[in-house]
Amino acid sequence: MTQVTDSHTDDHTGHAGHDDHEHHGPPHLAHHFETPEQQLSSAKLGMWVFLATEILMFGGLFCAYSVWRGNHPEVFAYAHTALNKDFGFINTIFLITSSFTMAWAVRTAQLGRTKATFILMGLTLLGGCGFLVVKTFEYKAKWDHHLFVGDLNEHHPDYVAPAEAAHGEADGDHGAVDEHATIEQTAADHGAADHGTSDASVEVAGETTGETAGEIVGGAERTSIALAPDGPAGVVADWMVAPVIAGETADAGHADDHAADGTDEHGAHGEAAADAGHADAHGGGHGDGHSVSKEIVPLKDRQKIHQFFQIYFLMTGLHTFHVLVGMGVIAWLMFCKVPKGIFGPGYYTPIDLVGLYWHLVDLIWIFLFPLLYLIH
Amino acid sequence: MHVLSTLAQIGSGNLGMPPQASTYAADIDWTYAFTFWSCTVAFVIIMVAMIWFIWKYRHRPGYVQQGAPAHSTSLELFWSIIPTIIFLVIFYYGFTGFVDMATVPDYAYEIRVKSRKWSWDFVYPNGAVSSHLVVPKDTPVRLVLSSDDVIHSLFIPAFRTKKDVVPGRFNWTWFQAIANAPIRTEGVSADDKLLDKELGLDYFDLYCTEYCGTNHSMMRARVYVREPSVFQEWVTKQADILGTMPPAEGGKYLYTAKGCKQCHTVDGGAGNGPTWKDMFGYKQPLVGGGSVLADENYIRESILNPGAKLHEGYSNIMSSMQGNITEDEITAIIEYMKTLSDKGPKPMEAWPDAAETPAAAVE
Amino acid sequence: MSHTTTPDATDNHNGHKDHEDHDSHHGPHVVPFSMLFTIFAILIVLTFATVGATYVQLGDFNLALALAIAVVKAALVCLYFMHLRWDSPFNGLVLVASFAFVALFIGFALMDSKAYTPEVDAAAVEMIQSDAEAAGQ
Amino acid sequence: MSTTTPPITPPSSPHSPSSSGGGGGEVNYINATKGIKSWMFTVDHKRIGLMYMVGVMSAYGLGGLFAILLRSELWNPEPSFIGGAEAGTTEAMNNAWDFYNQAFTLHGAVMVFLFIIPAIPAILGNMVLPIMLGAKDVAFPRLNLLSFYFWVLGGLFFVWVLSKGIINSFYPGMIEIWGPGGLETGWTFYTPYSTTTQNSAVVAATFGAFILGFSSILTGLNFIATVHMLRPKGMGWFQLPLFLWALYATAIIQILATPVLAITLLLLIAEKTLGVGIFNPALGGDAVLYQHFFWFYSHPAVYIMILPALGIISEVVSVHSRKSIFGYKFIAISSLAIAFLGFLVWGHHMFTSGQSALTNAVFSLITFFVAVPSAIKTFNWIATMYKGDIRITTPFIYILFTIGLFTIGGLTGLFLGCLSTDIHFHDTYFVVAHFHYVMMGSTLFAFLAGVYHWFPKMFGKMYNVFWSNLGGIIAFIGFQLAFFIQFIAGSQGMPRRYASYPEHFEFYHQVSTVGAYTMGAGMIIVLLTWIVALRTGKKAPANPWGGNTLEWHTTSPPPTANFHAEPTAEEPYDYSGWKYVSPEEGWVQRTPEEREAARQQLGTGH
Repeated sequence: MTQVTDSHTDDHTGHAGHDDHEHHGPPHLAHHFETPEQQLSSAKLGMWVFLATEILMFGGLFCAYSVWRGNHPEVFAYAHTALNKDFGFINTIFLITSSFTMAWAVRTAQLGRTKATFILMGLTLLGGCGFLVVKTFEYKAKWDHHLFVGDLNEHHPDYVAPAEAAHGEADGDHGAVDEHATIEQTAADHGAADHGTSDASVEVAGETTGETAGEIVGGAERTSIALAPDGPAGVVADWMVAPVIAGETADAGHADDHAADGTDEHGAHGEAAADAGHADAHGGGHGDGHSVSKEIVPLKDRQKIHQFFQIYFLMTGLHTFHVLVGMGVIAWLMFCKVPKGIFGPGYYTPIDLVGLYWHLVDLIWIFLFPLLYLIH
Repeated sequence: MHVLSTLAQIGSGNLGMPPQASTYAADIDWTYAFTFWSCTVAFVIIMVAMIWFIWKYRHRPGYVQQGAPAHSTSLELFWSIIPTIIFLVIFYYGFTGFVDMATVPDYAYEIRVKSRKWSWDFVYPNGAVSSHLVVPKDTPVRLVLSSDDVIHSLFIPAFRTKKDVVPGRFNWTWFQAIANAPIRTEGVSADDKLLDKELGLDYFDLYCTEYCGTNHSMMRARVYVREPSVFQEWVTKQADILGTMPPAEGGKYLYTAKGCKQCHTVDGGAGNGPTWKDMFGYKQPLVGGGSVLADENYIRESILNPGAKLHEGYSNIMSSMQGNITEDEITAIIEYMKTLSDKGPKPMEAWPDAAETPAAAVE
Repeated sequence: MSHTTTPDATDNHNGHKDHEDHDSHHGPHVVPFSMLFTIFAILIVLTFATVGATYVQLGDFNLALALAIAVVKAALVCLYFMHLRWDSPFNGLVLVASFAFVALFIGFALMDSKAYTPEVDAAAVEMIQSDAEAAGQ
Repeated sequence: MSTTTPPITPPSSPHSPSSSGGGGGEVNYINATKGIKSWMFTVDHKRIGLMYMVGVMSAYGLGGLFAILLRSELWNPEPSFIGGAEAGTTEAMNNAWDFYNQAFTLHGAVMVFLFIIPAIPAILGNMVLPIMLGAKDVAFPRLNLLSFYFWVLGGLFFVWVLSKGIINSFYPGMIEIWGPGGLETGWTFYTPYSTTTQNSAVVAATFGAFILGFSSILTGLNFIATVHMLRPKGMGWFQLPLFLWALYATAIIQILATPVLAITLLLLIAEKTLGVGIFNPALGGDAVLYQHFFWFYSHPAVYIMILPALGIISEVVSVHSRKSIFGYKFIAISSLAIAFLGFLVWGHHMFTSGQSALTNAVFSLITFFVAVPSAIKTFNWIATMYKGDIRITTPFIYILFTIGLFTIGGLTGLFLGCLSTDIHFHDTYFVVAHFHYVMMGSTLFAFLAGVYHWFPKMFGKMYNVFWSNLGGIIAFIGFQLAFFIQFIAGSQGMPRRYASYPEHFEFYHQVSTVGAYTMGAGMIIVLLTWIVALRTGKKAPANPWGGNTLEWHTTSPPPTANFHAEPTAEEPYDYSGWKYVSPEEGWVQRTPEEREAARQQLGTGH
């Protein structure tokens, strides 16, 4: 509580608010409150309770994330490589900075420095814009590589309907990555490696990081998977190409090391080409998942990989939605309320509340960033 | 009659529970009875006290209210702790009973249960499949449950066993049957009479208890408990059930056994799926325009991949039979459909080659 | 009844507030700029740290470390940017409770899903097998 | 005990009708302003409560209609109510089954989301919570209004789903937006059924429920802030009326659980519209995870439904027994304990789902602990009656029914918390009976008791006691007929959600159906007594029952600002300050000397 007294001396707000209302309720004081303090405390309490609901709401997604990651850590470890760590990092900086300017804006509003408040809220908005721009690039990249949510991929201009694809590139797409280690004979029967010559291999070999390739084989070594008989190529290796974009160098040879103790089929190839074969198959399976035969296609690894992107898009999508809402409210306050000069030591509730909201958005990103981008 | 039998059942020492036909049923009933009597005593105490107080302290002329304490910590602790102890005892019995139900003996006989909207397949280790569950008496039986579409739940009241059948995973349950059901005299349907020839009318009910769509309430099966030797005989015969009859008749058998009956009629009536009457050999209109001749290929495709060429006027609700049906069974169904249509070739009289009878299809 | 309150009532209000579990402060608490900037700087440094930590192989501890850093960052944001340090303790309790209930939710769900994963995997394997059979036909 | 710290305005004396120059002329919140706009844009919590009452009771009528329809369908083992003459053909049977499935789904969804969750908090809570606190309004009046409009919007989605279902059954495929009409997934929307079924408007319904969630959240948020910030001088936490404790605990659940429902429904909508597969095994999802999500909200939601009812019982029992509630602190704390423990037991809905044995055991154990606070409350109510001066009024009669039904509902819950017996009872009529005893029996009857208790305060009118009591008694008998027999049917193994059932269950179902009709008749009488009372009821005194919570310190109905003069906090359950005068004047305040004498006579200190 010493802090409270500190602040009083520190910032000449003193008992201004008090004096103000003793005689007459200020215009912003609702009829059922007795003092502005009571009103501000109520508003803050209400806001905190609202923030609690937000946390619980995101909590559901974090729960889905945890369960899937807990069950399929290797899928997550692999899939996250499709995300650009740098983008995530830049966005974190954007949000922290805008959070800082927002906190600063609350301070200036409390002190009644209208112009500074205006500028600082503008900077906060800019931070939000920066975040959105980066997100747009990220989403665009995913979209280009068919790493989108569920059926939305079908709307992609390059999307090849599985039925058509089945005629065009019918052969060649058996086998893929799976973490289910149990059935070796399946691995032997459907060892995907023999299909490793699809066009995707070129790209992959050229660009995949060694680590990535290793991951794939690491996964494949533990099981394999077969596609439905009509498993078409669909969109070729789309989910596979994405890490390619993120990756810097090709060092597919590394795959060998990781695959050394794996099944011989996979190990024998020991090249990125082999992995590309898997990737290809995955792409096929992926497309297949959205075809008419959805029902008969059993659970497959590609679907679990897909889980990551579904969760990624739902989490970041909901978060981005919150950023947008926050930006809307900030812009409204900044352009419609702040210039009127109504905020000062006696009344700054809206700025304070939107600040709390904005910080919460930041706070959620602080958890999203390591959980989505920095998986090991 | 119902009233009497109902009252008799409630009045019996069983407290309204079904007959005890599995090893752990008695234990569960004991827990049930313990809880029941504890609750009854508590309920009577509460109600008697309440009514007595209301009577004794009701407002009336001449009644003068006396003061009474507004709280008594010791009294409140008393009625907090006593229920807690009783609850913990109930929990303990429930828990130990559950542990028995969750611990399957190693040597249990394993039956696969495959379910879909809206039928059950019970697959025995020798490959025999039936739509009703037949189990050997006094033998632990482990049911491994899987679903092709949505969540179902297998419930056998007489065994006190229940487990959800969740798609995308295996659930299991087990029981050891100790008694068979009495022979039914009431409520025997026409279907029952057909089945009676095969298995008899002494069966327990098996229900699906997780809501699964239109015909959820018809997703029932019968449970027969048989002496192990009789069971062995039955399961051996069942493995080659198709071989014992001509293809078309086998198809008719499968029509019921595979649950086709739930959606497809054979008399031209409407159903969730197109009727089989006059289907074979006719052009069938398709969703999205066009038509297709209902020949062997089309029917085979529609069984294995129902959504591929969807019949006009129906939605894609059928689950693929992929993995749940053999080629011979498909053939038998096609032959049966031929008998229902006035077009197309005559059905086969007999299986073409002895070596290709369904027995060969059994692994 | 008018919305103006008598001075009596106001005093009274302040008086009774003392026994409330939230403390009312008599004016806004303004966080000094230097403090805000310091927190900002720490947050930036921690962001670099969390990225840097991913280049060190610590096995399972990578996740723990990343989460620990995130918790520290979140705590700093809450305490200083969101003024929780000077705010009513009940607001802090609301925040902590919401995190606690999320943890509870995730904890139970994880405890359960970990246990039934083998059944899920077994089913997946069977489906792959039956698929393979179908492909072989 | 609760003499206020600083002396301020004297306690407002109840407004006696004679002194104010008669009934109609008085300005109160109902007649303060006129016109439809003055209601639509009102921020007065009492008016919002009344608007909720109209809406929620309509929803109850709708849900009740479905209940009657589905009970009618169950009269015969084979559905014949809809199939009619052509019963027996596959088409007729499919129609009948689909009809039944839609009826029970809409019955459940409408009753849960539109009626029982908002019933007590949104109607009675809105009505009396601020008055009990001596406040002029809730903390955020505009959010309160917004919450009502969210409720309306959410309700409209259900009406849409419903009307689409009706229209589509006559003109199939006429409205194709968001899938066909009707809803046939069960109110639980279990995946993968809900995500794969093509004949129901899952998206519209879940979106409606999603919006209703916001309504619930805003109400809870408002109550928490109001209880925290707007308590009057002299009212510490332990002078809070127990109804407010219950509402406060409820609000905590609403705040912490409802967002999880929101995200669950959002994910469900995403699965349905975008083809996401987090819960759908065909796409690699996990159907059991959905159940965790769903029950993390929906089990605590059970306590959103029942806790306010328990609060009403505490109020009514104490007031009409003329005796301070026994063990105030135990009851208050037990509300919070139920709210907290209620979050830890959701897994008991999943004992047979393939949840792991360890999780089952943990959830079962905690389930038994959550029963303890409920038991404490029950014993405390009985002890409150001990040495009371019990007036067997209409609210009190309803409360006796409530206690009886709650006791049965609570005790049968033990069978379901107990692992081994739950395996047998799960998803049978035993469960149906159990939750109807708790939800419908306890919550509905407590709600009715609350309405009868506060009716004079809300409308300033008295109702006909004879018909009100008769309606309650008929509804109670009907209820027992309808549901007690379902315990037996359930233990025999009758599964729930069955449109056709084996013949040997026919007797139980017919008794149950008779009961449902009886209860429906009782409820119609109850509603009629309300309407008649509104039109021709005698003017109610300010304090017809002699209650001492603050709402009885103002006029009936209260003015827009709730009080004519600022009230002082009173010990809520000390009745020594009131004496009964006449039915017209009700109870009036004693002078300090008379009060002292009354205390002396009672012989104990409060």
